[in-house]
Amino acid sequence: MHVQAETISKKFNRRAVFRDVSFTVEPGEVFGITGRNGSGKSTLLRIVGGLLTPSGGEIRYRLGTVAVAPETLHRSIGYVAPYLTLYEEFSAEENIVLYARIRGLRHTHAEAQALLERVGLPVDRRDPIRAFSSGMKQRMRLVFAILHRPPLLLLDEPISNLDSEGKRIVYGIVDEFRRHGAVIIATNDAEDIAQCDRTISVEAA
Amino acid sequence: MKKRYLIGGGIVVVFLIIGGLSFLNSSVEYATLSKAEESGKRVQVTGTWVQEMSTHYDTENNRFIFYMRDEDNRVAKVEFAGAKPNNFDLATSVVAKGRYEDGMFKASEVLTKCPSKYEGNPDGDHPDGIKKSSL
Amino acid sequence: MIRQALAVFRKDLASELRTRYAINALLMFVVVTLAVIMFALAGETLTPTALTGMLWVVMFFAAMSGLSRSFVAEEERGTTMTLQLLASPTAVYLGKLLFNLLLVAALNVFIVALFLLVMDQFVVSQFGLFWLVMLLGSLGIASATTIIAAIIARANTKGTLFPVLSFPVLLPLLMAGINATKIAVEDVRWDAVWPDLQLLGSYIVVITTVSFLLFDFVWKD
Amino acid sequence: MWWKILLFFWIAAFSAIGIVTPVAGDLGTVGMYAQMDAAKLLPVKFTVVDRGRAATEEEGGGWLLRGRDSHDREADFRFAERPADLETAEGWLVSARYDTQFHRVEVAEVLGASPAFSFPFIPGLEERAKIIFFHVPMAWMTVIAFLVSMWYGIRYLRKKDMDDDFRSAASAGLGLLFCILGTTTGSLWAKFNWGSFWNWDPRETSIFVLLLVYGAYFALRSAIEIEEKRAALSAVYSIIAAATVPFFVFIMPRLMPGLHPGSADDSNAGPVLSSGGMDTAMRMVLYSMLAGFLVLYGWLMSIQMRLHRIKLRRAESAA
Repeated sequence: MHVQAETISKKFNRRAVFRDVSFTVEPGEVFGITGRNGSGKSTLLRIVGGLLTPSGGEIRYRLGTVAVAPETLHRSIGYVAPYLTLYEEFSAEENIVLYARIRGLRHTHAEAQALLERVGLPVDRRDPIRAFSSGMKQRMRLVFAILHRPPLLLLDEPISNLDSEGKRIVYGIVDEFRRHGAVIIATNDAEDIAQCDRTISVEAA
Repeated sequence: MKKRYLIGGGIVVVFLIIGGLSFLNSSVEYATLSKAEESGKRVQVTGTWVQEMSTHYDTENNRFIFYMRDEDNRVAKVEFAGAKPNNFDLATSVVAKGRYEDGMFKASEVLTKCPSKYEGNPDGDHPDGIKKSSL
Repeated sequence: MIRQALAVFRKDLASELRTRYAINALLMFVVVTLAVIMFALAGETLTPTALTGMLWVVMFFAAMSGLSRSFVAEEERGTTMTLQLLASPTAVYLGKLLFNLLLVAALNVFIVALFLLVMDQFVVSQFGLFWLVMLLGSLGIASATTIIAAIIARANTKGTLFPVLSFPVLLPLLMAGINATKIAVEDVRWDAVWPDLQLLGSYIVVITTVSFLLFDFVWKD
Repeated sequence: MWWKILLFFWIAAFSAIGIVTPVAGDLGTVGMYAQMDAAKLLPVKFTVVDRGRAATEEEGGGWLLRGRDSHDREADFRFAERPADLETAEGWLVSARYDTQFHRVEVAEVLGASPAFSFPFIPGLEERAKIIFFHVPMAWMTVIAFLVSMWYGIRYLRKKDMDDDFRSAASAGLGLLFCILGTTTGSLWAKFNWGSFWNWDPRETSIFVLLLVYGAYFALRSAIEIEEKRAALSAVYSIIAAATVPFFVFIMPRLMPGLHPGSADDSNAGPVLSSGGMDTAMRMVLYSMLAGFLVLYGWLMSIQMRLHRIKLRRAESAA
């Protein structure tokens, strides 16, 4: 996935969060967004993910030579963030079935089990996600993001709440999806930054 | 994207018109005197005042009595709990609200509808003393 | 697209069946409202037409207390973003519309059944027409309230705002629906109901099309 | 600057003309009332045909002269005494009634000599007919402001310019003001002319729905804190409302019987739209008032915009 952001700015209640941010992410790249707390890292990531409309500027997405329309963008994006809440009344496998069905993918029990194993979650847990610990919820968010094998992975502080094993899983996924498409990480963590090929710093305007 | 809004807008306009046309076919139901008598409910009857029959104001009970003709041409005595309404003599039609009881329509409210023509009175019957001038 | 919408619908249905936020409260709401009406009317004989008006009042307020649930629940649980990442706005809108339609239809069937059961004076002369009007009414209520629920889910005072915003938009539907139901109840001429059915039909098409076109602006920040 | 002064004088002058211009009947009205309510005194305007003579004792004394009304009808008028400016006046506006015994018009009071300009006397409406100069423009502005608000809402959704959202809200605010004014004037008038403050006449229903829509619009705006979100959602709501409101505003009041002019049981389409049915002088004043209100609305909108810009600049310099 090729992402080109041109002079992006965002205002809330006429107060600028950031102004004129431009960058390009090439396929095969891990791109880092850094910045102080409140500088608008998450806001920028949401804009890249098509969840927020920028106040100014434009982002273009390209898969190979084909431009991706905003209406179908959600199919090409995997998103992990601490503020992402999953359907907590359902169990882990029910959530997977749900995502696959809404995305129009075929799914099997074995595939779901494999995914859960991959992120290190117990595969036979029947209880709802509500009962999960924060680290387990973070692992479940990884499942949510990689289920449809998106060409663009957006990670907002991906290792928060995770133990060392969890971190290893995250970096494994980053490595895999770099080959598969592109990864953008919004973070201030040194370990995360070490994974990135390039970084950009967002400063409050 | 643009096409989507054009098509949608077109559908909306067409169906707004279809919906609007439905009013043309609707026969809005008035309660008539017969219906009022039959049901005994509080209803709203539209009709005209029968000028040929006497009107009467009962000062003691504060009742105004007149006769009205409804849409089915039925005439009934109307007893209005109040003084003679404003512009009663001039109303093109009257709306009486109340119920049919004891062989008459007992109205708690009488509304008078006035002519909507905002111009003078050019013609009509003139008393003998008024003559068209022979210019 | 349709399959995704159905998946969103199934998700809402499964979620509702599991948590039973709306269903239990709504059933109790209907029972309580009917109890209040019966209590207030104890001994009074009411005509079927007056009861028709009351039936629509119950239907309106039941819809007002339940139909904002589908969107408000996503907002309250914080899953709006999850759903935005999962499905296109069109699929979300259609799925929620379908869910609201099922909810309001089930609710209306329940209300009517209770009404027929406890109100002796409520006698329907033309059941075919009556159910047709109920179906159209449910369709109209569902399509108008779905977009308004999506709007108010983003506001601060969700609960009180819903009926305030819905009432003016629903008024044409209520007027035509009440009128048509009265005709079905009273058994006057069949053809007298045509204008009302025409109005109900065009209302449903207009409001659904407008909602469909505008949902993107409501759903995406 | 000049146009604001002009606007002020325009509205003031036509309000004054609307209020001050006497309502005067003709011989047709006097004759009509003679059969219904013989005691009622009506304003009548006529021109002098014959300056007449002193009436004899049998004729009741006073002065008798012959007058002609605007429809070329003639009758005898009896003044209680010889009118003061008998020699100079070309006609009179008098308060009079028709005497069916002597077949002449009995003048009770002289209201003015040589009257130039008057509105027709409309039986049943009389002086109350003048509400049309104020009430109708207010009702029009209510609808126009709503449509403008929706228009800027659509523009906001297309261009995401916060100024468009402000224009939309400002227009809705003015619309709400005109809506309240129109409803109050109409309701007060209805009490005196129709007999009750509110009767769910189709037109009354339509303005009630508009009032609800405006109320809901502002309730929604006050409940959303993020400006961009507020702009988008209130724009969407005004479009949805606009899709349902035409039933009430444009269609129902014309096709259903009601008390307002232009209803289904009326012979014409109401005073503003139909070509006939309204006196030329009244029509001129009404159209002038409509134009004046329209410009007034535009001016108020531009004041709101300027105020908005000043507030923005102050907020910026404070930050």
